[in-house]
Amino acid sequence: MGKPIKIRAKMKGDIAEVKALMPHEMEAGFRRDPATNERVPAHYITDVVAEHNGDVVFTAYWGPAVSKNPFVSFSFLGAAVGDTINLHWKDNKGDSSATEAVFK
Amino acid sequence: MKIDRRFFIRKVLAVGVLLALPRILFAARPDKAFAATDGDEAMATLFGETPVASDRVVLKIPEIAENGAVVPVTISTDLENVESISVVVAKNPTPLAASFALGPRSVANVSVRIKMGESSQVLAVVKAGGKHYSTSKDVKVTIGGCGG
Amino acid sequence: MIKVFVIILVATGLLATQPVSAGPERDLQAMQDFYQKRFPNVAPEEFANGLYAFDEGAREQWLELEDFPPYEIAVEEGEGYFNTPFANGNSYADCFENNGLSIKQNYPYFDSDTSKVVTLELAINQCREENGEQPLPYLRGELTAISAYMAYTSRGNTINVQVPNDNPKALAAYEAGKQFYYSRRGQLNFACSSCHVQVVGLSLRADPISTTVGQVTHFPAYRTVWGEIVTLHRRFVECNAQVRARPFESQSDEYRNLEYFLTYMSNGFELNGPSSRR
Amino acid sequence: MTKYMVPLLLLLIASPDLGWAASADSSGAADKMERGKELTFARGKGNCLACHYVAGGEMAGNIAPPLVMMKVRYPDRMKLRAQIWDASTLISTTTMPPFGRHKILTEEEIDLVVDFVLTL
Repeated sequence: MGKPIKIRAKMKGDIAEVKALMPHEMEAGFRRDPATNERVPAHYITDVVAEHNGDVVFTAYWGPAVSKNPFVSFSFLGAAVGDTINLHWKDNKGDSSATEAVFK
Repeated sequence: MKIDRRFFIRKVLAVGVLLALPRILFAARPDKAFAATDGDEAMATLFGETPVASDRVVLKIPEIAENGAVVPVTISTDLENVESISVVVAKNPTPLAASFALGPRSVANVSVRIKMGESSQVLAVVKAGGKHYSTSKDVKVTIGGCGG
Repeated sequence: MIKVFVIILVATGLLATQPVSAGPERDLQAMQDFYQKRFPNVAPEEFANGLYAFDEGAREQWLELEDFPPYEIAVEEGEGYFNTPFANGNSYADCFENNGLSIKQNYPYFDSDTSKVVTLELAINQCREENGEQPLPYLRGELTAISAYMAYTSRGNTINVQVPNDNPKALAAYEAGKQFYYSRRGQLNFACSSCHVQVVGLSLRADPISTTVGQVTHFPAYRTVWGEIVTLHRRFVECNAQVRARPFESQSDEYRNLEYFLTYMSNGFELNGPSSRR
Repeated sequence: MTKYMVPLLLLLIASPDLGWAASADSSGAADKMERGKELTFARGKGNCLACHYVAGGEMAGNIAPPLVMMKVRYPDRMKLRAQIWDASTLISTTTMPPFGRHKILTEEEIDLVVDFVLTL
């Protein structure tokens, strides 16, 4: 299981704004371990999905060029204060993490 | 401006709950485009056409990236019926950095932080109404001063 | 883009080249006056934001990061460690004033009993040892996270480091730290002051150089080049290595004295750590 | 040999075609110039871009004077060499590393850098 996602969900007028920070190495696979000189295998989040009221409102597909501890923010319409947003990610090694937040 | 303590409100709005992943959620990631080692190839694979330059795609990215490991990018557009937003870093080993699939309820405004191996052209590509539109910027990545 | 070349006359005078022995208070005044003169358009409290006080492009990127800063991860982990009791049932809170919260502005301090400078990181490990726990490694990980959490609870407090008048050993420690700051070292022959005083605000390649005042306010800091949160002493190690000098050990007397001097030079500034830096 | 270096370089810049031809019979002068350039730019060696603007280098620092018109500024090659070897002999407060005195560059490397810098 991946580390828990940090998430903020806020209504700005009728726009629902979500910001998330996901603790993850996002290892690109090009680096060598200085101690062993072995190539450090790629390990990065490939998919992020956000769900609101059973609707997928946002999907991110990522490559290894997204920064360590990735940050993403996105917005959508049709949510209200008190609604829940679910956020999930999975990575190229099959790890995953999920969290939910309530719009304020 | 001073760094305000409000920058992060403690114990923010999140309730860190781990959920079971519904199977249906993850749609098909464009793996082939992510594997492409050439910017044009990545775009051809992902878009099937060369995007048309458009000033309606707004790419906010620093002119000089303070550190190539973390370059903040924001892409927005006032185009209608936006289906996806993608970020391509021409000189990265695998140029396609991120692609965001939006839905009918989406507001076309996405931020992410990316890595840049070296100074490069960065393209924001928006798919709207079945067509591809792009804006590009040249971003310099700083080189540290000390010889170490 | 070719940067406009700025001619630096050797007008920085004594401050730039050798420390004047005038006592901590006058040193502080001279140092703050120097930077205010050098950067007349920068509001004094802005120096606590390092190079972001005067580099607009870098500042914008920094603010983007601060919108949801990566160091939040370490602060949260640190809070968890801080609140986990030791095997004997005691906890970090028992070792410190005010239960360890909102106290970083008083560190480092000069301990009259041992005649040494005590940094917050050192005090954290002392607390562990007093409670029968192994000390933690200084350069990264758990200790840095605890320190980050403690710094976070101290945000907005005014740095108030004391060099007691009645203790010549404290003054000696301060002077030793100052001497370190102005001493050239390493194959490249740089003193800390060579860059941070003499050519402050100019750019080493594309990196603008920060001011001495406000240099410590934001530690521990999340450095994007390392992708992790680091202590002030880890930064000292890196600086020394970069000028090709042999770095001292983290929490060595040399670095403790340097931290003493450097933190005194930020007296009156608000703590704003942890923060993110390039 | 040094005195031919500047015209040769000007020739190289002015006409790449002629440059190729010239390098063939200049017994490694072009190679040496190339090495001097590498040493000037290399982060672990001269790293001159850290502080000086140098034509052909990206994102130079602005701490020290730009390296331009060097032949005019230093008609005496030995003065430039001495400056690189240990700049503190002229100005004691200089922040310029003493490349010779601290053996950051070897004597031979300093000569190569001097020859290249004089073409700037």
